[in-house]
Amino acid sequence: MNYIPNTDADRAEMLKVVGVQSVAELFHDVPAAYRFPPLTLPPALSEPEVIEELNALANENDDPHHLACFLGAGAYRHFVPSVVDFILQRSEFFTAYTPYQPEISQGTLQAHFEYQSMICALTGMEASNVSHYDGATAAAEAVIMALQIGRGKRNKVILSPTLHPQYRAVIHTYTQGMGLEIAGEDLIGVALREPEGTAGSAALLDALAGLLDQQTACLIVQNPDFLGRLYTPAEMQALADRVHAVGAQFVVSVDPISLGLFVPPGRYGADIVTGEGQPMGSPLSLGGPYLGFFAMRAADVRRSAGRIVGQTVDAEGQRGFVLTLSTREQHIRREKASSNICSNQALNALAAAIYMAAMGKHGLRTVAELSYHKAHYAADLIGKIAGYTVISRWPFFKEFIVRCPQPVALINEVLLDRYGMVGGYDLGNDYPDLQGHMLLCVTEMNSRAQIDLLAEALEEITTMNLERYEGEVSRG
Amino acid sequence: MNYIPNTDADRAEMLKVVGVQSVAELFHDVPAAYRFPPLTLPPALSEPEVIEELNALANENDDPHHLACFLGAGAYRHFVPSVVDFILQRSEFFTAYTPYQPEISQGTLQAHFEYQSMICALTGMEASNVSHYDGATAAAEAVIMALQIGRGKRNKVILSPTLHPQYRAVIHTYTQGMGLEIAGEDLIGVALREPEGTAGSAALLDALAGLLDQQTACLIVQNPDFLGRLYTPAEMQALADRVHAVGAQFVVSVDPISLGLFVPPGRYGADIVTGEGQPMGSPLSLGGPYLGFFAMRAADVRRSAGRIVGQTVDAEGQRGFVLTLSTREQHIRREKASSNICSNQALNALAAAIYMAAMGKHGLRTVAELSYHKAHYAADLIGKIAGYTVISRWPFFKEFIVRCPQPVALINEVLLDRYGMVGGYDLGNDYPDLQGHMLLCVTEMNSRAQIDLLAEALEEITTMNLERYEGEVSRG
Amino acid sequence: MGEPLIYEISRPGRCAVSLPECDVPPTPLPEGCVRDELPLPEVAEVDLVRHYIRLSQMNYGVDTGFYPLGSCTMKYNPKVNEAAARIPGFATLHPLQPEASIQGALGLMLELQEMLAEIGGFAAVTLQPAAGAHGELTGVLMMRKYHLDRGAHERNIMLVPDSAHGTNPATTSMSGLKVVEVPSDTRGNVDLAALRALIAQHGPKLVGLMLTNPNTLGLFDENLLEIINLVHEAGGLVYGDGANFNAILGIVRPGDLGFDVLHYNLHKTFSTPHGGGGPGAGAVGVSAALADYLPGPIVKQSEADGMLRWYMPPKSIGRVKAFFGNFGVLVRAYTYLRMHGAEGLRAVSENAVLNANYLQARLRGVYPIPHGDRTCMHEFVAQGILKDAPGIRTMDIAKRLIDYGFHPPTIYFPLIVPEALMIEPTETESKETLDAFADALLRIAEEARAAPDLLRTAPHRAPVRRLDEVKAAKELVLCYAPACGG
Amino acid sequence: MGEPLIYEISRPGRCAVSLPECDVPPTPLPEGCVRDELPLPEVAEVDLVRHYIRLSQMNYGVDTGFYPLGSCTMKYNPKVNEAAARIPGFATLHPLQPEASIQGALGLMLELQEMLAEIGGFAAVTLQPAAGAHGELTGVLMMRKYHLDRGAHERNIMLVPDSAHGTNPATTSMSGLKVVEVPSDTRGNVDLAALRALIAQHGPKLVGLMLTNPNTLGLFDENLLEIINLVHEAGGLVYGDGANFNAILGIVRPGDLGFDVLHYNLHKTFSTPHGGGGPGAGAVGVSAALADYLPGPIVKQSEADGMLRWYMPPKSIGRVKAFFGNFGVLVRAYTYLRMHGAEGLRAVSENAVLNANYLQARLRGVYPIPHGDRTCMHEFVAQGILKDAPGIRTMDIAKRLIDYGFHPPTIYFPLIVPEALMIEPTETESKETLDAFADALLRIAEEARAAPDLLRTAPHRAPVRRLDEVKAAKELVLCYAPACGG
Ligand SMILES: Cc1ncc(COP(=O)(O)O)c(C=O)c1O
Ligand SMILES: Cc1ncc(COP(=O)(O)O)c(C=O)c1O
Repeated sequence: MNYIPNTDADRAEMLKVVGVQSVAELFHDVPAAYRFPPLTLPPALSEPEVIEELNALANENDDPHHLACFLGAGAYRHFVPSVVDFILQRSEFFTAYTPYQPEISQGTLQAHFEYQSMICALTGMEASNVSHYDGATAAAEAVIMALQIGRGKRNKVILSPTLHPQYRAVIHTYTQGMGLEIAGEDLIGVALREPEGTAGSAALLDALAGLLDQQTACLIVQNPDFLGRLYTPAEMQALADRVHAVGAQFVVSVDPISLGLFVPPGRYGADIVTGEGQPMGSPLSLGGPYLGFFAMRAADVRRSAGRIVGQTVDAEGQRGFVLTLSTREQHIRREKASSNICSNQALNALAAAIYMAAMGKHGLRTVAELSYHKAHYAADLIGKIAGYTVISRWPFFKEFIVRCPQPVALINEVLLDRYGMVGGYDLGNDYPDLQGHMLLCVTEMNSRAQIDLLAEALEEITTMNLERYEGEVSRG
Repeated sequence: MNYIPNTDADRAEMLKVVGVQSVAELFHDVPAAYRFPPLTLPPALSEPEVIEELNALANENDDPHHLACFLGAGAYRHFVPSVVDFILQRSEFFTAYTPYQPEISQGTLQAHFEYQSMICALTGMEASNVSHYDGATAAAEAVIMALQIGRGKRNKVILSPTLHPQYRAVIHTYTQGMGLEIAGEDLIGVALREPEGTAGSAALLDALAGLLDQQTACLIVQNPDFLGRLYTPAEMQALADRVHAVGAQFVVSVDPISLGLFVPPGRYGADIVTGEGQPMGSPLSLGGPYLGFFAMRAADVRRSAGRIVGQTVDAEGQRGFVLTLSTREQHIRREKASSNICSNQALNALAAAIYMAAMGKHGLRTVAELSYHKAHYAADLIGKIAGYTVISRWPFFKEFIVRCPQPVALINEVLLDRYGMVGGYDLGNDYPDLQGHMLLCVTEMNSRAQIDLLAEALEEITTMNLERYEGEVSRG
Repeated sequence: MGEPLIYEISRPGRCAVSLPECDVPPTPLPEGCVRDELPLPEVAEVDLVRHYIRLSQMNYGVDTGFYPLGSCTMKYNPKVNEAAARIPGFATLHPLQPEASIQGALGLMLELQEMLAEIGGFAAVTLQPAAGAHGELTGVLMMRKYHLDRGAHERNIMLVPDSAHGTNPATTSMSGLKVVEVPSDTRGNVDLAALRALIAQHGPKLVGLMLTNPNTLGLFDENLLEIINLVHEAGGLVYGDGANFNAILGIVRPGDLGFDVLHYNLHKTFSTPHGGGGPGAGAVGVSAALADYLPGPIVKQSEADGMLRWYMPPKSIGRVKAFFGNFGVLVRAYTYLRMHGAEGLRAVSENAVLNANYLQARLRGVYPIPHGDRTCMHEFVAQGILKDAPGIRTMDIAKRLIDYGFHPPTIYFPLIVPEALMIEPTETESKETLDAFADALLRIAEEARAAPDLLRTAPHRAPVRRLDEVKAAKELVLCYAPACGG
Repeated sequence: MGEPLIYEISRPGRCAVSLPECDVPPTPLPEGCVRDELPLPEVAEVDLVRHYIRLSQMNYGVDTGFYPLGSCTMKYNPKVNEAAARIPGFATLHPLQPEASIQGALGLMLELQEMLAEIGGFAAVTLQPAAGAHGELTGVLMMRKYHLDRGAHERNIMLVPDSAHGTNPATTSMSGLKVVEVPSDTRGNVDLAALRALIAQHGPKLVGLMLTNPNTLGLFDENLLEIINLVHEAGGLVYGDGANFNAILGIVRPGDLGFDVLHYNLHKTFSTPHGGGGPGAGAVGVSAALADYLPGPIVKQSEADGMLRWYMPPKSIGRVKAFFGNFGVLVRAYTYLRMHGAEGLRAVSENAVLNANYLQARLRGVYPIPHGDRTCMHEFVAQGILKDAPGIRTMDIAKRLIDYGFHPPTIYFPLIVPEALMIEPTETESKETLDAFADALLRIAEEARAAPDLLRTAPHRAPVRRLDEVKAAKELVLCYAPACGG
């Protein structure tokens, strides 16, 4: 199959107009020695065949659509109302590109203006761009913006060790040519040494603040953090004040669903708020396409990256929307641009807009509350099982840590194989001190029955003979 | 969940304007003794819960999406290009109703005009309506139209015994109040007594013609018939001539996919051509919604039932389309209408239009040829297995009959359970003489590998101990 | 501006699909059977898609805006229902698969049968009919057979009020029965005196009465119990046209009132989309006395082994359709019902009725409303007859509404109201939408006086201008000529 | 006419979704943490859907019509790709699931990596970058690290032709390197003499050259092998911007020509939809020398047990993104590639190039085409400079094209061509469409002389009139005020 309408007859007529004998002639500029290489590709399939092949591949996966899922760690299974994908499938939206021609792109533009507005509402900030590639690159772009706000004179960046490990990795990648000092990540021990987080003392935040100095461009924390801990607005405001005292930017990476319930970073001193917008209407889809959202102070907009939609009027004075402040961007400013970003995650931003509008203030609060209550119910239940300890004795939203009596990978293998469940995240992957610790995530998509079954399963596993699985896991 | 936007505050304002105190007051005309009955219904579910419940129900089914399927008998698994459902999901199409207001319904109207045109092209007829409920009711409406063409003076209807048994049943149901004589169905013996159909002699058609008389309003045959037999244009024309000789209508019910390859009824004397349009773009969906298509001579249009779209111009002389000849219909003519049909299968007609346009002349021919070759390959292969006899020694399209060494239901049970296959149709359900005969259907959706596996399975079954299954089948 | 016909963009050799190569040895094609022409269009996928996208843009649906088409219950169609019907475990089932392999689908149908029976107050339900009119045919044939089985061969008359939908008399004729029309009274009810007289005249020949309630004037008959009683006393049965069920969900159960048989329009009341004219589904509920006459198969649970099975009622009128009903539509209706529950359904009708009364109140005084003094149910019938605008007709008002971005109401029906504008807002419309619509109608009434030509030449903001329906019927063009041998 | 903002149709208490009741005992909420305001809109599902349907109707996509946006390869997006990405077995996979539970998805990624490597002539491919610019960053960081690993700490200069897309210089800066611009010659090639001089000047400090080929003028550089050779001889690496790969599928493999690293824009060449600005996918291919520097994880098959596993290359520059790439986009690209095969891909480029040359031929003589004497590749750059129409600019011509039902080309890029109109028809457009577009442009050229105001005030047939971009940038309104505390 190909999607070329023209027939041999059409091509013959066209060649005549072009004034050449054959299509091959059009490629005379291509070095002859390399022209028309044979490609070794699998033979072309027809549509029914490709669908069959794809279904066969899909069937080789165990998908959370059919399984209970307690895995989060930066990608979340929240409910996506049917309207979201229904609207995304409108050709006029998904087959358009960047709205360079605003007169025939008001659909995209207005939807994105509304997206910006709702992101502001959610984060408590004054401005938002349309998107970054994901939560990780949004965090990296926040660092770069902070460096620019610091006019290149500040070259120290403080990262909380409980910022998502992959986000930290991406920040390192992005900034490797910039000659920065990146501090803070070794403070993980402090984070883990505070068993009494409930008391409201956050030793980690204190320790991070201790790293601040006049060289510091920014400090990034995640709230709730990667370990699930929720810092109170008071704790965060205290940190913000210390960040601002040295003239640095306070960047907060946040789970947008948590903002249905909790005080947003805009209310506790954040200068930049970023995060992963996937839970708002994008499918899990093995990690992408996701949505990096990015909110900021109005004063900083001209130093930011990415597309921004602004309101204006047309020649008849009617309200309309356009891309604005393009002079920040690569196509105008080239090597002086605030970023190289061009294509972004516009359709995921549309999904998030539809999601936020569909949920509205009450729906999003309900989603957040359901997640909160169910996660706490699960933590209670699992905490009572002999052999398991819930070490999250701090306020948390929907994720908590369980110390397990067996390797996490092994438990997950059994959960999948015998109970049809996707277990939690193995924190030992990122934090050597947390070997044997599982980060469990519970959302409104987990019924009480599922949670009860998880608890039962975890209990049964302690008495099982797991030899059969051990081999597989060590090979894995 | 409900889909009511108004809030209590809205309702309060509205009640004031209406001039009543409460919504309950609006129902004072309802007899008080019966007003507001408690309904015992399952509790309301939210959207995520209902999706979970539906998935659970769907998972209790064994669907041909995941299985090889050799079942046809009036509902066919042909390929549906992705574009079909993509277009059907356009809100403007599927949330509209009958295009009573043509100025804002040109989409539906033009698409249906094109549908009519393509149905004419396919069947070789001059006119088409927009749809009937399905192939069975279209056949019944053909009988009623024939009666009307006969001005109520002809009251005999001849049905081929190899017209789909359910179509014959529906004709009986529809006409039970009309005092008709329905003849022909007992001729099944003749159909089965002709082993050498390849010679081109069709004793059944002869026998049916023998029933014709001046009382006959119409004669209906199916081609290819329910047993899969394909009658040649010459045979059919001969029959048509004899039907016309007594002034009756010749009605042909036809598989539209077969018309990608074979001479259409319009070329061999049919007066009315009907059939089941499901294979053209509608999913199997357990039997509905399907599409009764209905084509006829231009001269008979005013006696036909159902919606018809006609071309016209607007006030500026531009081409446009409207529903026309409504004076035949129930909303104008009431008890004198040609039928009571109102809502029909308009969206399925749209699906068929998209399907026909997507396939085009070459695509439809390819689908038909693939089905033909694969079915014949399968018949060859199965005919060679000891214990099985292919009794279709006549020309056939995609369905053929196999005499089996075991009860068909038993074989099907084993095919499903051990081989993950949906077997053929048990002709013993409808024709006592055909106990132990299976009608197998092969289309372009069956790969050679599937066919080979079917043949292997059938062979293995002859040597299997089937006791375990016998119990289940007899209970079934 | 106009979109060309698909044939007009056809070019030889193009095709929008790809198909597998033949992987089996070919068999010679039967001689004399193969066609040598097939005048279908030839287009590439991109042109196909653009063609239909553009056509769709020339259409107005419920998702476009307010669609107060009276009697059609154009409520919002929830999108989860669309997702539901497309679950492969439903959408790809073959109707003739063994029962054991479709227990989930049968379970859904059984529960839908039971929910509908409960909502209507009936003993049994069939899901087979494909639309309301198809349900009517089913019901009337059952009534006929019921009498025949009791030896009452003389019963061949059906009483049908003059306000009835056209399908009622048409169904009656199609069933081989005779229609006798019953007039309406000044309050929009069935004229009781006339009914008594007709029953006195036709009593022993009566099959029964076909009654729409609320009726097509949007009114709940004030003498309903008496009417039903009169028919029953004469040995007749009462058929309920349930097209207007959206007014009475959880408000009253027709079975409780004495209706013997009733069809539900699932595509109206239970919000399965109208599809540009269909498909719908016209389930039929019946009292215990008629249950054995239902067309089949319907779903029953086996008492022996708990399996769900197809079941043919013993005195069935037969099948009315191949297979079992418009299953894809049933999945949507099931989804809708499961999301509502008893309270949700009552809220639907309460709000549908409140919305209609609110609109009626807002238009009263400007547009004549023959029974505007009464509380209406889910809809009401106004008239396009305006003071000081003698040349203006309902048609003009309807077309002008298009310019304001609304779909016009049903017009010129019911036939008993001259210049009828039959307005059904449904419960899924907000007060703001109703207000905007009322404001438009009031403004149009002013325009009718001040600038009548604006109405007469409307619509001005539609993809085409007013279309010539007379020409269409006179100079029949039903097919692109080259496609039908022209 | 205009659609209100979603906030403007909000009413307190409405909601478009339903959620389950809480089925567990509640836990007290943490003190001092709960927000007391959340200014999100409140709308019902019907109003939500209508809002977005109406917004969509104000948009123009490839499915609406011809979209010759140069450099963006707006080809038709096959609908099967959309179905593919939505298969639950792909769409619902969690990225952190155990590898054993996602073997099908890993298999798809592995095969896509291999197909892309084959098409580009590279040793290895990463699928992680989310877009073309992201792929550039990936590639340039790899080039940088490659030199560093060899101890060449002084290498910090990247040569970038003046015709390059803005992302190339922007990426270079972002990577901590310095841009040195290379001019183009009169035939639209890289100016060889200038290149030689720059290399002579910066040789030891050279990281390499970023080259788009075919370049943004739509031309295949006539000295390509020599250019690559010059850079290599100076110890530099050559980066290929593969955004224009649609011209060379099966025509030539950049890896064969000596490119060391190249990004593919899957959303252009392999037809994943552009989504109103994204998501895309910017896979990167590299020669064997750079393979160990790829960002990871990428997919590898374990030699031990045949299992597919995530693999981090030993000298990796690190992750460029969380997880593994825009998987949903990769599924679409995979589907597209599997349906084409080698022959199909070559046909894509042949037709893309033929279509561009045909359009160029049709416009030649009326619109100046700076390199119109050359054979172009998949696109060409004309100028909106018309004889006898001095007041008319490219902007006016673009806006007037809207009135003819077309999406305008890319305008004012590349920067080296004044009043540029960069036209890329792609292979999925028919001759008729190209003719209609050429006819429109020719007619507009006449209008420019005869009725210039028609152009200057265009568009006339769009949902809005020409928009004031200056006002937007001056009086910044980026948010509905009440939503951001205003
Ligand atoms: C009152 C009434 N009865 C019957 C019908 C017929 O229903 P259907 O169109 O589903 O056949 C309608 C449909 O408009 C109706 O409004
Ligand atoms: C030549 C060229 N290079 C790079 C890019 C950047 O690609 P993306 O938008 O995917 O980041 C583009 C996109 O328009 C382009 O045309």
